[in-house]
Amino acid sequence: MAQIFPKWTNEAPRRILIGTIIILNAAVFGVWYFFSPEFTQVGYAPEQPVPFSHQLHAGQLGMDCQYCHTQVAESKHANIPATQTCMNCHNQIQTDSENLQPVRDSWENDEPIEWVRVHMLPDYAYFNHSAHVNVGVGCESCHGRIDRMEVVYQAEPLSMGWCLDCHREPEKHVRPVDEVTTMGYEVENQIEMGLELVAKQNINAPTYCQACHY
Amino acid sequence: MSTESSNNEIYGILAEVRNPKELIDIARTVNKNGYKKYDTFSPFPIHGIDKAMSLQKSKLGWIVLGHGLLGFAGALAMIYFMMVYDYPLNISGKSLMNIPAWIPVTFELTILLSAFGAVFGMFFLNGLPRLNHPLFTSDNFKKATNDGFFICIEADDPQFEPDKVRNLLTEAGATQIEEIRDDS
Amino acid sequence: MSDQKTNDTTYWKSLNELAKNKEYKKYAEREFPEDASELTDQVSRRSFLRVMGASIALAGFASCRKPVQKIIPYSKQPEDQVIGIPDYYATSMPFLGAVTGLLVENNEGRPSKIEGNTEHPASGGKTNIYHQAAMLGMYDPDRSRSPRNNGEQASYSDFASFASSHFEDVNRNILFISEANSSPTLQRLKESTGEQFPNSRWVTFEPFGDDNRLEGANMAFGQRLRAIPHFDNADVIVSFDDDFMTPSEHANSVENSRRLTAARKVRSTDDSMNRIYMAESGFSITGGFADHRLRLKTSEIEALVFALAGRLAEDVSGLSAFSGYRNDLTGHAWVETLAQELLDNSENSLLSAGQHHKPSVHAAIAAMNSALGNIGNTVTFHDLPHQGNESSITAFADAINQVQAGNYDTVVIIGTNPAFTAPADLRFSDALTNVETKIHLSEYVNETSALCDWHVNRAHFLEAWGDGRSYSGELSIIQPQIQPLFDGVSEIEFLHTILTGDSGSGYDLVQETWDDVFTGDFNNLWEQVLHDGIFAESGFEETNVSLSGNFGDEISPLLETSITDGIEITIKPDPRLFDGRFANNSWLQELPDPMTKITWDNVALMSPATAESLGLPRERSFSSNDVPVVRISAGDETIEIAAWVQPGHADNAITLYAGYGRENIGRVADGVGVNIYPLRTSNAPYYRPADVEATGQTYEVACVQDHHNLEGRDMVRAATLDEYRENPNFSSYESVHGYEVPGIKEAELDGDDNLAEGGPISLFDEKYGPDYQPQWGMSIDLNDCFGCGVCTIACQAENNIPVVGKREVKRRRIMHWIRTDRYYEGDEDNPGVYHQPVPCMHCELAPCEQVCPVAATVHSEDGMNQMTYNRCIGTRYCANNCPFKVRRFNFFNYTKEYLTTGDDPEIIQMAMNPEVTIRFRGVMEKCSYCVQRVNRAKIDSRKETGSRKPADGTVQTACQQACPADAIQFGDLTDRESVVSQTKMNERNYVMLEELNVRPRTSYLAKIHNPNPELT
Amino acid sequence: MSKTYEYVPEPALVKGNHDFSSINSLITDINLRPTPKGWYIAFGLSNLLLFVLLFSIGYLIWEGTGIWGLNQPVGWGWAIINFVWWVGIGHAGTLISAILFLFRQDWRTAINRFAEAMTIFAVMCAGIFPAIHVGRIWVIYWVFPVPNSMAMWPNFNSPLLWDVFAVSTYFTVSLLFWYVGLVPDFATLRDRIKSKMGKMIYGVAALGWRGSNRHWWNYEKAYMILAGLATPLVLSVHTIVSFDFAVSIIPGWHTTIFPPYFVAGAVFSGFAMVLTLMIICRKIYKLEDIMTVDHIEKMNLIILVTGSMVGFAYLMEFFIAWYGQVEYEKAIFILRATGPYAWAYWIMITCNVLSPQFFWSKKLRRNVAFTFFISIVVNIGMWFERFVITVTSLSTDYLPSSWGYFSPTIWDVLTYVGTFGLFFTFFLLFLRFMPMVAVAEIKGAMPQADPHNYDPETGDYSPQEIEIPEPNKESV
Repeated sequence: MAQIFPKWTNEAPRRILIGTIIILNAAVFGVWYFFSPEFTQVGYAPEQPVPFSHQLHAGQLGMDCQYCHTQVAESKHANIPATQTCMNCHNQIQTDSENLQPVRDSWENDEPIEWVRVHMLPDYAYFNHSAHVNVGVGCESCHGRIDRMEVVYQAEPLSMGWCLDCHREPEKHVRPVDEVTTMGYEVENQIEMGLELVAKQNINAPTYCQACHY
Repeated sequence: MSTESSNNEIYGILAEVRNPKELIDIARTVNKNGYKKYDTFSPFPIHGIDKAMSLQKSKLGWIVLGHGLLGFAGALAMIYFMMVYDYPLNISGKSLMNIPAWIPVTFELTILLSAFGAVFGMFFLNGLPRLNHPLFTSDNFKKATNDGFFICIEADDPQFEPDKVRNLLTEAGATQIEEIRDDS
Repeated sequence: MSDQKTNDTTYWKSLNELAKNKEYKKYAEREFPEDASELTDQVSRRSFLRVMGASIALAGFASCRKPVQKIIPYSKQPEDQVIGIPDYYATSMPFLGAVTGLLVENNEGRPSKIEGNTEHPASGGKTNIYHQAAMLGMYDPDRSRSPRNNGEQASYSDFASFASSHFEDVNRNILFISEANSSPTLQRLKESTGEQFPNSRWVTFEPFGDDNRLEGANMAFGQRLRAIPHFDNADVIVSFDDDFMTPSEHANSVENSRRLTAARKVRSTDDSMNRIYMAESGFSITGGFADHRLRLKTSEIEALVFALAGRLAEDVSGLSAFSGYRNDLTGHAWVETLAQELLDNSENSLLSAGQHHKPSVHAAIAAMNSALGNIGNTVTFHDLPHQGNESSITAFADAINQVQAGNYDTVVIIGTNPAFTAPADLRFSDALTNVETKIHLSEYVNETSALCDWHVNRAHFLEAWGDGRSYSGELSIIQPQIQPLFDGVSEIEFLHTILTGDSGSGYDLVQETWDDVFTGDFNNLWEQVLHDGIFAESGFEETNVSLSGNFGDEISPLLETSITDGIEITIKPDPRLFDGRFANNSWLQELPDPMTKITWDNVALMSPATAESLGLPRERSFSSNDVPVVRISAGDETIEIAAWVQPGHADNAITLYAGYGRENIGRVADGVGVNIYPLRTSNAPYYRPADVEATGQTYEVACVQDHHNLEGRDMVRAATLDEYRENPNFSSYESVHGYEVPGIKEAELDGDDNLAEGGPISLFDEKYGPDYQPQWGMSIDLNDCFGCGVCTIACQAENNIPVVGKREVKRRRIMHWIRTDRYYEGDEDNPGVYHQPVPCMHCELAPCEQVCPVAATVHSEDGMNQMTYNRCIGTRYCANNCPFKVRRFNFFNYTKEYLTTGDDPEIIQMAMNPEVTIRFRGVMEKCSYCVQRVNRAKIDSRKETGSRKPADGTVQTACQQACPADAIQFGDLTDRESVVSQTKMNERNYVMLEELNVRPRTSYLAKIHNPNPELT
Repeated sequence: MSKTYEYVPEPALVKGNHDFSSINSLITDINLRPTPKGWYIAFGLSNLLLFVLLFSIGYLIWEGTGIWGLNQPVGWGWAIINFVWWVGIGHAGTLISAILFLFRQDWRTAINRFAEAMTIFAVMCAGIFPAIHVGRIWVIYWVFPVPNSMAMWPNFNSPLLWDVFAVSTYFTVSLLFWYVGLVPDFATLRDRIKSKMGKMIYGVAALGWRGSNRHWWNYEKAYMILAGLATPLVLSVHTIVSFDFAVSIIPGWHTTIFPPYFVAGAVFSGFAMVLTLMIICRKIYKLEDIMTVDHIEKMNLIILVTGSMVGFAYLMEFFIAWYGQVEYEKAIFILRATGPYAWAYWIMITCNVLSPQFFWSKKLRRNVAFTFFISIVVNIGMWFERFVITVTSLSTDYLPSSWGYFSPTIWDVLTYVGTFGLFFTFFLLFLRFMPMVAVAEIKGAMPQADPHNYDPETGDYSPQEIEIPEPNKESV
């Protein structure tokens, strides 16, 4: 009787096994990396109707975040400023800039500017800005170095796991309340200071579902 | 049965016997003669052939035990990590270390890994899958899965000398003695 | 508005679109002209700015992939508005000639939830189902979107120009038909019409109005006066078919319920209770709430009233008209008992009769109240400045006969829908053919609109300026919460157009009226009124009354009562749809009827004995939705309707609810139920004899409760007041069962212990929340709950609960998070009834949690059983394992179906609460203790005080806030002083299914009856 | 007193005059012969039903679980009933392979392959239901402990999660067990089939098996260990399935008798299903020599025993409900027998408790046609048992206000019927392409396989006489 299978097939099972292991690992890693918000979300930088530069305003000019996002400490939303806010300055400076044409149009026609939302949470996730900025969660912690962004992009994954990183160990991230809008805030003894702040401000970041989902 | 193709290395000498009893007898003879590299083939396992061939106790039990322990410890560690360490949640007010509730999953994973150990360990010990084997060159060998009983003394055996082997097998009552060549 | 092309933008698709809509903006700017003071006036500016607001918070559906989302900020930021923080504005809802003060929650310019106005006497912070459902009524996409001329779309300016030419001739014979309305502005304009058109007549028509009450007062005292009951002052209340706690039966039901239950609050054995007697034909919620209930046919009740009057005449003066009077019911046990009870409690008793009873009955009641000295204490009489003599079915019938005779060339119908609701014998539709010009103002293109040359679309009260008077007369303001969605006009703007030919601004019209009302600085007072919603101290003056001289002569011929043996039908407005005006409101359609628990239908209610006599089964099959159909004939008219056995209904009587069987109104109302108006005549609009027979057909009814008996179980615990005084712990497990809860460890409620501690021993070391968190709990007092169902609607409005429709309700898939269980107890023919609201119990050891394979429902630190929709995979195991069956599953994509049907689903979407996730198909949901309110309060409290425990009373659940009986309490159990803690420490406190040791956080206070020992 | 004992020899396992080769042909020729026409017809019908299943599932996923008759108190309906029913049926195979193997019941060799195949396919049918009955099937992977960006894990307190592990483990282990048994038989087919393609396919499936006794040595060890593992596994699976009910607090569900009661019921229904299929196959494929009436009788005895156990469990439920004096528990049992679902309850009692009692009669239990009839009746009864447990308990639980009746829709029925399509499609493929009797095992159980049955001198086959021991006259 002739052999049904050639000799090389004896090596096949081992090769298939090794190959499968490699492919499986690659698949796991691929899903892990490419499907995670870290890959899909971070870096989202849509084009805005007005090429507003945070780098210029918040960075170079050093404007405080709350100059424009006025209601962040009161409301769940960090409001996008009204055209009015832009015009406070821009009726005097850069009045001819082409980039600012939509702003002037909006002001004159009383038509709002349609900004494109960068940081999107799903509707079932409730986030309240005021609850965070009032206990010392810096703007930077979630939005990144806004002062260095020519075009605003999403700096953090905003995934649930990422939220929990801070909710589980707030001491690694909190800062004094008057430093919330500071960009590039760094202290050497973060943990020590963090623990102090957590105790002082009675921070107990919840990790139960209904803190955010309802 | 052909003995040509001498350019190929000889694998061993295959001989057939009539029934299980003869297989045991011939195996015992071969074993007594000091051969180590030989094997018997039958369509079903034969009671008592392990003694005739002086087979060692299978190591499979240890493999299964190892897998079982891995499944048991792994399951407990996994559940502990998920339910207690990583994301402790208040579920029905029960304590986080709600061990009675962990039993079923721990049990199932222990069984599952043990079964994997048993099946894949067996294949591993048997060197299977191996689709190509010199014995498959023999037409007669097909009967090994039907009603044929065979013994093969391999050329790797230090005592292997084709003529001596042939004589031994013939004396022991085997028929259909043939030389198996590795037809690479 | 008049310069606007109608078909351009009769409505808009979304807030964004509206905000960008230039037409709209021009209009808005024009409405508030270049008057600086006007613009700084925040209230008037508000309605404009609100709709211009940011729309980022508009709740969408479950997360999709990566759609580009837009943020639309303001171009000019309104002052004092913080996006994401709702605003509350006062307004009032007009209904049946009275208004109830409300407070409306606005989120970025769209009203999203209605609450009661605590400042308003008719509300006291409480609401009824109509108030709660008004929100959906406003966002109803089926409302009329433009005026129509002979069925063709037209614009309001077309109408205005027609009106200016048509009404130029002031000598026209005009008939105005309006619904009951207490608005001083309307009254002012009504008077103007009389002056401007000398040949005009104005009648007020309500199919189920209180004209008999007024006529009764007229008969007794010679004046059409409104009797206002003060239930809190009465120790004994005797109601003859007066279902004064049901909103469809009494314009002031909220205040009535509030006052009545306030006098029944029992906190300790020293407290006393009032005692309620009810004689009625149907089984109403007031009847269910009464301590004694007698079932009699409607015509027998009349006899009972007279018999009682005859009996009382023996002992008190002032009833000479009845002295010596006897009839068939004189010997009834109730007559003597009631007489004794009333005589013992004279001055502190209160008699009343249902508004469907004849004037003579009301006159007799008034006479008895007067003779017993109750007037001035438990009941007061008031003259209504806005109520003319032309507000009755009789007046309306007379007017229609005139129309029939061709005496009018123009008929203007304001709001009301007589083509549907007018008594059948008037042949209203035929009559209208004798009129040249017919104009109709209504919210829907309805039966009457179809007969009219002009239909004008009416603005919802939440969209328009207006005013009104509460039942007791307090002047109240109606202010718009949003610009009219479909450019509708209010009745005052409409009348203004008829009077002047111009489109007027309701705002100006109202201010003009109130200018006369105010005596001080207008602007200050106006702002005060807008803020409070009410002008304080403006109630009706009490009228001193005395029996008119000829009362005896007037009433004696009416005392002849003829009680027939045959079946008598009683026609009542539907408890949910009223006369049909709320028929397109799906919240109301799907609210189970308080007694029958039927949704989406009307049925012929009859007693088991009556059903048996008709050859129908006494009980309905548990395994089928089919019920038999009967044919009811009265006069020349016949209807076929499903028969429903209502235990406790009077024998040989059938109750029918009007308001169903509408066609071409809207997607909700069409084809639901049977129209019973054909059985009404102007002589006998409320009850009459009828022939009834079974048809042999069956009809599927969607009832949400299939079993009505407690089966001896202890879900509801009750005792009489005496029993309670004897054994205050009557509701404990031990008292009910005769032994302790298996394995119980005594609760030790001393000083510092957590309330939640104690209870049965468990194998597990149960967890409680950490100290820094509040521990939420709820308590429901069954002694207060009378089953109205407002909690269900309030919850539905607050929590974005979808409507599922009749087919799904039939399959028992209703979504309500809080339901009211109704159990009958005792004699099947004359049972007692219990109502038990059941929300999620938020068990500390919740059985639902442990069975979820993906941990989608777990416990929060503040003691709530959380349902995380976005984690749920929908195994339904939790619902199975819930012993209280409070979990609701989205078997289909109910919310999506509900929010995306029709051409412009965005409109209903705007009714959604932006703080609550819209649930999608395949997930479980249930009562969350209004966690969005709780969390908001916690965040606020955290910001303001640093504590996570909001002060007691700052968090109210939607059901609690709406409940007119104050039956529901909610709060922090770690606060020993909180109302809910105090309530739970009451000895009547118990939890359902205590032996399961699930430790519900929602507990009940046992019910207490106060029966008359004579009658038990 | 004295008693005499009669020694009854075990009947021969294989009837007829068979040697290894003829047995080999008898079984494997079925696979090697050209496909009979009847097979195509049966396969076509099964495929049609399979299509019904796929369509029903497709429509279900498109529309939502609302297409079934589920409602507010009855959150689990036919899906869970079918799941439990099919899993129960899926117990026979492993039971026969593992437990009977451990008890050295050699008669199992005639039916074990067959029963194991049935187990695999029944578990496949069962496994469909928990997956499709969820509201959001697209996130069902959340029940597996996969790391994710939500940082969430499944809940190991939930019986449903235990189910996930139990059923998937059971399926995997059964599949491995079955495959291990098949390897030598694949080798047989590889060596007998003529076509090149067939050689390749069976060759790969046989993994190069060559009957080496060194291999058999490990193989037998592995088989023994697997049997040892599968025995507690098979008991655990239905135990855990019963936990779905027993761990809850619903009256009628919350009872400790469920694990043994469910396992007994599973064996009961599994054996009935094996009998149903076996009686058809032995007839069609003329395997009466291997699947003898003795086999049928033995299986009927097991059916009688397990059926009576189930009946005893029904009685105990009532007894405990009375003895425990829990009012809800009492009520649910009274309602079962007299309430709106009494019809289902009495079908269950008739089919499960009464019908097997006929097997007290030796004549009836050796009657093939009657056995066939009873085997079907038993499976109907067992379906109703799950119906009664699942639906009646939910339908009338604690709060009378929430009581509600359950009525199935056409989609409930079609999905259930469709699973037979899946089952028979696979089963027919199995019959066509795999040896339906374990060839190697049955050879090993033949007297010819015993080396003692050969003449020590000539080496010829000469079966030993059975020695009949002297009856012991003294002892009791």
